[in-house]
Amino acid sequence: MAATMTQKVMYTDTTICTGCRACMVACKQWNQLPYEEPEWTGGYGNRSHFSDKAWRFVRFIEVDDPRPSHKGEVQWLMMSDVCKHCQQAGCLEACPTGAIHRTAWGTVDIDQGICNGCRDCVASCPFGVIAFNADTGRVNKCTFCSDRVPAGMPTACAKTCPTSSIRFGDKEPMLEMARARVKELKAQGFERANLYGDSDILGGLNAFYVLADSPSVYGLPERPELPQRNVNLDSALAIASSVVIGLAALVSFRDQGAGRQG
Amino acid sequence: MGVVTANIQDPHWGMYIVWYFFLGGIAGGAYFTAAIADYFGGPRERQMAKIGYYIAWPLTVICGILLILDLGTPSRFLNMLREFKWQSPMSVGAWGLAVFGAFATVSAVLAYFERGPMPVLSLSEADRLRYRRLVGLVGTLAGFFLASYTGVLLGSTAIPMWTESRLMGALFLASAASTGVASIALVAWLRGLDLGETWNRIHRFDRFAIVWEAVLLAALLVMLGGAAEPIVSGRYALLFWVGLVAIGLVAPFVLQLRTGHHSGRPTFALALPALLVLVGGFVLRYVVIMSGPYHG
Amino acid sequence: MQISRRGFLKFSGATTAGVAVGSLASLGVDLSPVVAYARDLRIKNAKVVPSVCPYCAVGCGQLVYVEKVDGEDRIINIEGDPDCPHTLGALCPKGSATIQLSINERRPTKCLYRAPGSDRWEEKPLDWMMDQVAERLKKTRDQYFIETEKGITVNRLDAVANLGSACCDNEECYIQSKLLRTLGIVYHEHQARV
Amino acid sequence: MTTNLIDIQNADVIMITSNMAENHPVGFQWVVRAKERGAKVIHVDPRFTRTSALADIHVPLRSGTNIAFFGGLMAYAMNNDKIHTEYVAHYTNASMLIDDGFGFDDGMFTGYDGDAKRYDRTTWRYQTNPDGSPKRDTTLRHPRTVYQLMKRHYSRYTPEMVERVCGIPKAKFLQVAELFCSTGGPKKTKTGTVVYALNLTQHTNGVQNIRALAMLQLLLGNIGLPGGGVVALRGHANVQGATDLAVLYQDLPGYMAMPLRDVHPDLATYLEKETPKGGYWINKPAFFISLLKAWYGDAATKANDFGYDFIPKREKADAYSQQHIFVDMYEGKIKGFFAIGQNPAVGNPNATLARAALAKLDWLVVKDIFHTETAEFWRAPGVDPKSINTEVFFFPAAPAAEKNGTLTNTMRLIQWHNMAVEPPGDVRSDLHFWYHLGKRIKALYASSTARRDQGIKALVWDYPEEGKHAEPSAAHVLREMNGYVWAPDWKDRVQLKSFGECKADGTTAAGCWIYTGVFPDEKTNRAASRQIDKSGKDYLQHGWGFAWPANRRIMYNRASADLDGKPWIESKALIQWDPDADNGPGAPKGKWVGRDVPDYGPTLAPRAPKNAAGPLKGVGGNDPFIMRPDGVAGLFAPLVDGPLPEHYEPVEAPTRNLLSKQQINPVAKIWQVADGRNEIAEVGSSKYPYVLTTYRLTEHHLSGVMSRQLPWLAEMFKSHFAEISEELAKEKGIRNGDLVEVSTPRGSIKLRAMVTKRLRPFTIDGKTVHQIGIPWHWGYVGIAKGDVTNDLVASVGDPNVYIQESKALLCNVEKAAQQGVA
Repeated sequence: MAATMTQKVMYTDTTICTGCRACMVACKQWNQLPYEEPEWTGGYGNRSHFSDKAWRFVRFIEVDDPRPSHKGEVQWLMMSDVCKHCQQAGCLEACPTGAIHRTAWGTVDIDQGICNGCRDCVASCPFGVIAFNADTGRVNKCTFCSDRVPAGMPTACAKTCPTSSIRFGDKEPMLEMARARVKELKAQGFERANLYGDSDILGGLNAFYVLADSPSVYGLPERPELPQRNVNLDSALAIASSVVIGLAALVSFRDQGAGRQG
Repeated sequence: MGVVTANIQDPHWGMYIVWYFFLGGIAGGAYFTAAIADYFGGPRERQMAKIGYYIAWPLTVICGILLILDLGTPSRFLNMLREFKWQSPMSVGAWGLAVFGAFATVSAVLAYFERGPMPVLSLSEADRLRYRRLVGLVGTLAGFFLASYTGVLLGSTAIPMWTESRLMGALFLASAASTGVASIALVAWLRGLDLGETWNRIHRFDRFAIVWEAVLLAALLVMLGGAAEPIVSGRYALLFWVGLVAIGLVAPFVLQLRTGHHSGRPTFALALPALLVLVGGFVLRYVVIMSGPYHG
Repeated sequence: MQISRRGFLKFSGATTAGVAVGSLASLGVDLSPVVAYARDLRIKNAKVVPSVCPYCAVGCGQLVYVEKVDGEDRIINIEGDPDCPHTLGALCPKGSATIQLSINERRPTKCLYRAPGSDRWEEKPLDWMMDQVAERLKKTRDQYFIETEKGITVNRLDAVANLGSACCDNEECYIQSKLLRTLGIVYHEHQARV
Repeated sequence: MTTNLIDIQNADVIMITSNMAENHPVGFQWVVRAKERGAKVIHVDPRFTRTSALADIHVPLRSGTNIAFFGGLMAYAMNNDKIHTEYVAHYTNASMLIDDGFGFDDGMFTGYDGDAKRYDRTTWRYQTNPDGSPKRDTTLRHPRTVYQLMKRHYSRYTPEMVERVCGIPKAKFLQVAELFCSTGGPKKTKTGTVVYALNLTQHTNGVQNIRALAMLQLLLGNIGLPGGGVVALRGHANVQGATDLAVLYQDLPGYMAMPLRDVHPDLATYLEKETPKGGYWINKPAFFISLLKAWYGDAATKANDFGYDFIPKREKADAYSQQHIFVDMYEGKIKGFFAIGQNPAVGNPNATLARAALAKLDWLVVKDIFHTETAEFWRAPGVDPKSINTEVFFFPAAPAAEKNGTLTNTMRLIQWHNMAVEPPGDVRSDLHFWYHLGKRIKALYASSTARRDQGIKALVWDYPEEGKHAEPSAAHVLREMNGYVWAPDWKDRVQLKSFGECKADGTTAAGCWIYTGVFPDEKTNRAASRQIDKSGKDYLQHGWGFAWPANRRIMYNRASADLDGKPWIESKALIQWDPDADNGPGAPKGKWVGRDVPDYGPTLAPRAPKNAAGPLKGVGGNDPFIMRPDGVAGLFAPLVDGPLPEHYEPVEAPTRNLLSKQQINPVAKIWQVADGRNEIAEVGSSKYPYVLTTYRLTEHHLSGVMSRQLPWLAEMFKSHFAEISEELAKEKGIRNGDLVEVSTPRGSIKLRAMVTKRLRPFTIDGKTVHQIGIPWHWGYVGIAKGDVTNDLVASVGDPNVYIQESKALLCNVEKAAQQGVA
């Protein structure tokens, strides 16, 4: 069944998010995640980071209304943040065990039976999604409901979302919808409205967003890059350093008097 | 409230990892220094090389233990070896450590059975030396790897201070060389070995490594710019400037210059710079690992 | 870039930073490829019971998933009913948390009694509690009942008040109105206004 | 609500006055759908909320000035040719002529008795023709028409006045007025809907607030049309049902008055006084006697007034409401108290009074799913349990998933839920509690021969018991509410199919006539029906549940068609007259057809004269409001505080009333409570200079019993907080997260300051007025704990229904010692 599945995505239109946080609770409910002490964020949000017990959280951002027609008025942006299930996924590349893998429907999931808790993925996610779970010694993140999806069910968050701000479905039609929505928003005066997660970002995000304002306003990196892009250059420089040190050692320890022996 | 900042998760790499990075560097550095000296040096260097091999082998074991302690469950380390992923320094590193371990073991065994009867393999003493130097030469590559891959690993994360630093692997290698050779010096001093002329070679090499490390560190700070805030002016600044720059680089360099030419039995004046270099090497790993995920 | 085992073998012997590869298979490491990982749908054997969200008055259709655990029916999942025409399967955070009304370690499951002046609860059997309440109610009614005022039969009991609830079902509301009005109770309200 | 959540998507303009996105998030999806179809959304709220975030226009309005705003809109509609003239002239009482004696002067209507603090309403009536029918001028020109009176009345509500009173800039008001009134006009092409909740009701003019918005909707011709109507959003799962079933001091099930001693001494007088001369309520005797029959069965006979005296009679109208309960309890009048699924220690206005009152009881019974502040009042912070002699009985309650039953949602939709699992331990349903308590009471009185106990003996209490806990059958209770042909045994009871079958002769029994049809035969529970139409033909989904009355989804839907029975707007057709429809042999042709169950005589033709007899006596072919005696909607309606809504300031206000010299609603209820427990801040108080409004959050539920005890919800909002503008915070040296103390003359609470740009000061009559907002879910029991916001609220009430004024009061805020910040 899984092998024949098409690519599935979550499309979040933040401009119709009411910040109700049903997605957060539905995620906890379905995935049976326990209570976690919240933080005081100064606003309606109860956290500012993902955790092993919070695979989704809503960001609340109070800004000046980005529309010129609403100059001087306040606007309250809300965004339900989640694992982006990147096409080029830093976590997946980093994972030494193969626990982090790409599913048949294109998303990124962690096999808890294989994960060994090295946390390289934690450090390698440009969105700060993966979190270490001290109870299990492994890492957790949104699974894209990898148990529901193959059974033909939408993700728990998308299903519960009251306004359909979070939608679950096939990639292409969803992308079309999102692109059309950006056009609409621009026409409504949201000059910086954008689609975050088309193929220009990490090869495409399988959880992509329509934003009313620039990504950084929402705490998203404007141009995230695959951390492993550095491996080749860093390795080359390390090799160069090795050569320098090696030559230095050779020069330092070369047996000048006796010449080479044996 | 207002514009929120980008959030990157803390991998919670703690003291196990700091020690692993530090000791792994020493192991790699001691090994490749020893192997190069063993191959290209004269008979006097062989004694020094043996110390290097003897340091590398137990440290490799300790490194493995540290990694296992960090993972929590011993069997989980084996999961590292389910796959080999070229772009994952963690994966390559796990394999690399295993490979290095094999070299370190063989080299240590051949060093131990330099003379006299040898169990299992009936090799002549000359063959033993020849194989040891050949194995060491090839193993040098594994030593370079172990000494530097940890820096490449940091560079391939999303942590701003790490991901911006192209020279971390190169820097760690330089530090591994100086801490490796310093540890050899320290052991020689502890055991009161008369390395004769080799002391001067050690010093020459160490001074070079220190200079090279300082050059790379300076280049790194320039590259990082604002991202270096936590270490140059932030929470870890004191440790960085005093622990690494002053104690770990400047002081041993100056001390070594003042010591001048030396041969014969080691004195504390020889051991002190080595000790400081080791402190500096530890501080480097500590500061870099701790400050990366630290937010403001 | 993910390297398959086949690809990995091609790389054997190659190095960038100095790795020469020996065989680790001899160490007993299982190098077989990661098996396709699929989690079981935890509700696949559950019985589905239609329900209604007990929070606000939108009245979202819910599906309650029940499974036998240790021989007893247990709620294992509650989510929106996708057929429900005015909600289309959605639930708000409260509705999404409905299962914690049932499965919650803070939930009392015994009747509690607090004696006058006491600083603690005592657990009591249900029947005892019901008997006590019926007796108190009768005693207060018998003592304070007003049968007539100004020559008009009023059959009123002013000494007992009831705050019923907009959280109760219609049937519960109806029989409490029926019973309490017949007992003469006029202080009879729910939180329509608060 | 007159309409249906699904139908909101058909609106062209939506004016939300509640905080719908936060408090009814799932219903809000229909607003989002409407927006997607091009609708404009206006949000009127003192605060910028999560609803405002999705609105096209946010209109900040000072709390407690809704009538000034709606009055301004009505004036705008009337002065700018925005009223739907034909609708107004024929479907409302705008064309009726009012008694010459009626008048209005500087805030007061005629007939005010200052000593009694009440109105004599005799002049608030129509001029009548010799046959008793009201005089009418459908040109609306006669100066005594309701329309002309309204026009004069609201002429004072100019945009400038709205700006001064409400703090809404004139330009913004005009923008909103133009937008919303674009749904009206003589050639109406659009519809608009208005959403409200407790934002309008919790005021000393709460009822008039609702009247004002309904009047606006009538002027624009929006009632009864798709995308129109009034969307009333209720807070609890079953506020609608509990109200229908009259867990209310003033009613009996089905909206029939609870008898008053002096007005209704016997059945004949009750029926005479309570039954109007026209409209569908002329059938009240059938409904009322069917109710008595359902309650007292064979003991209800014509000879004993069908058991009329088994029901108590109220001493007076101004008594027994929730607020009366706690004032009277505090005075020691009440000895025993049931709090079944309610938590007044947190939820009641002036909650300190409520908790102090509980201490005066002999016994208290609490039944709830979790421990509540009410159950634990004897060990509340600062209370010495030894000093409290109240006996407390706590019964654990079952949530919906653990019992059978129905809930009636905000759109009158009755939905059945099944028992998914048996409740654990000694947990039982409330149905179990009341039923078994009733059984015990009946047993205790079984041998009584006293007259006063005969009702208890007569009480029909024969619900079959099911399962191991002897749970009474909820289905049988629902069957009784639906009604049946009276018979002593269940097996002989034939279910009624519609309330038209109710009889006044004692042959039928129906516990709640408006619910008739929900259980039309013993096998069919329409509340449990889960049929949906996927063809798109039945967008109102009549197969899902059962909406009272008669499964009608949009009320007053006759008004969606014009005087000839054709839709006013072709694209917004709901029901219309089909003149050729065949009604069977011998019957005249023609009937109402369309997408909903007609709220009308199904064959009552447009332009037909008023029926002289029959169940719709007094209703003619163009009288869409059949529950009204005259068949038309009442723009002019004599409530106890006036026939037209008039702006008065809240009891606690930062400013004098700018519209008249009458500062507050002259007949507002202000309780005198002993021990200084209901002090009121003076107008423009310097000690309490800020406006305070209270409200709810998405993530919590009312007094918090069903949310603060749930880990996942407690986690969402754990700390209690007050929203404070940046301007006020700066003035008071308060930083975000600081502990602050908010006080009113009734009490003070400590909580964290949430400094936000979403709250902004108002300019009222040229002066800056700060407002702070506090959600009220917190209490001292649960995972999320905090002080009780309702400790701040006064015991004052609307004179019609005694609802409290918790949306607009005065307070002070000060930075507190920064200890114990949660």
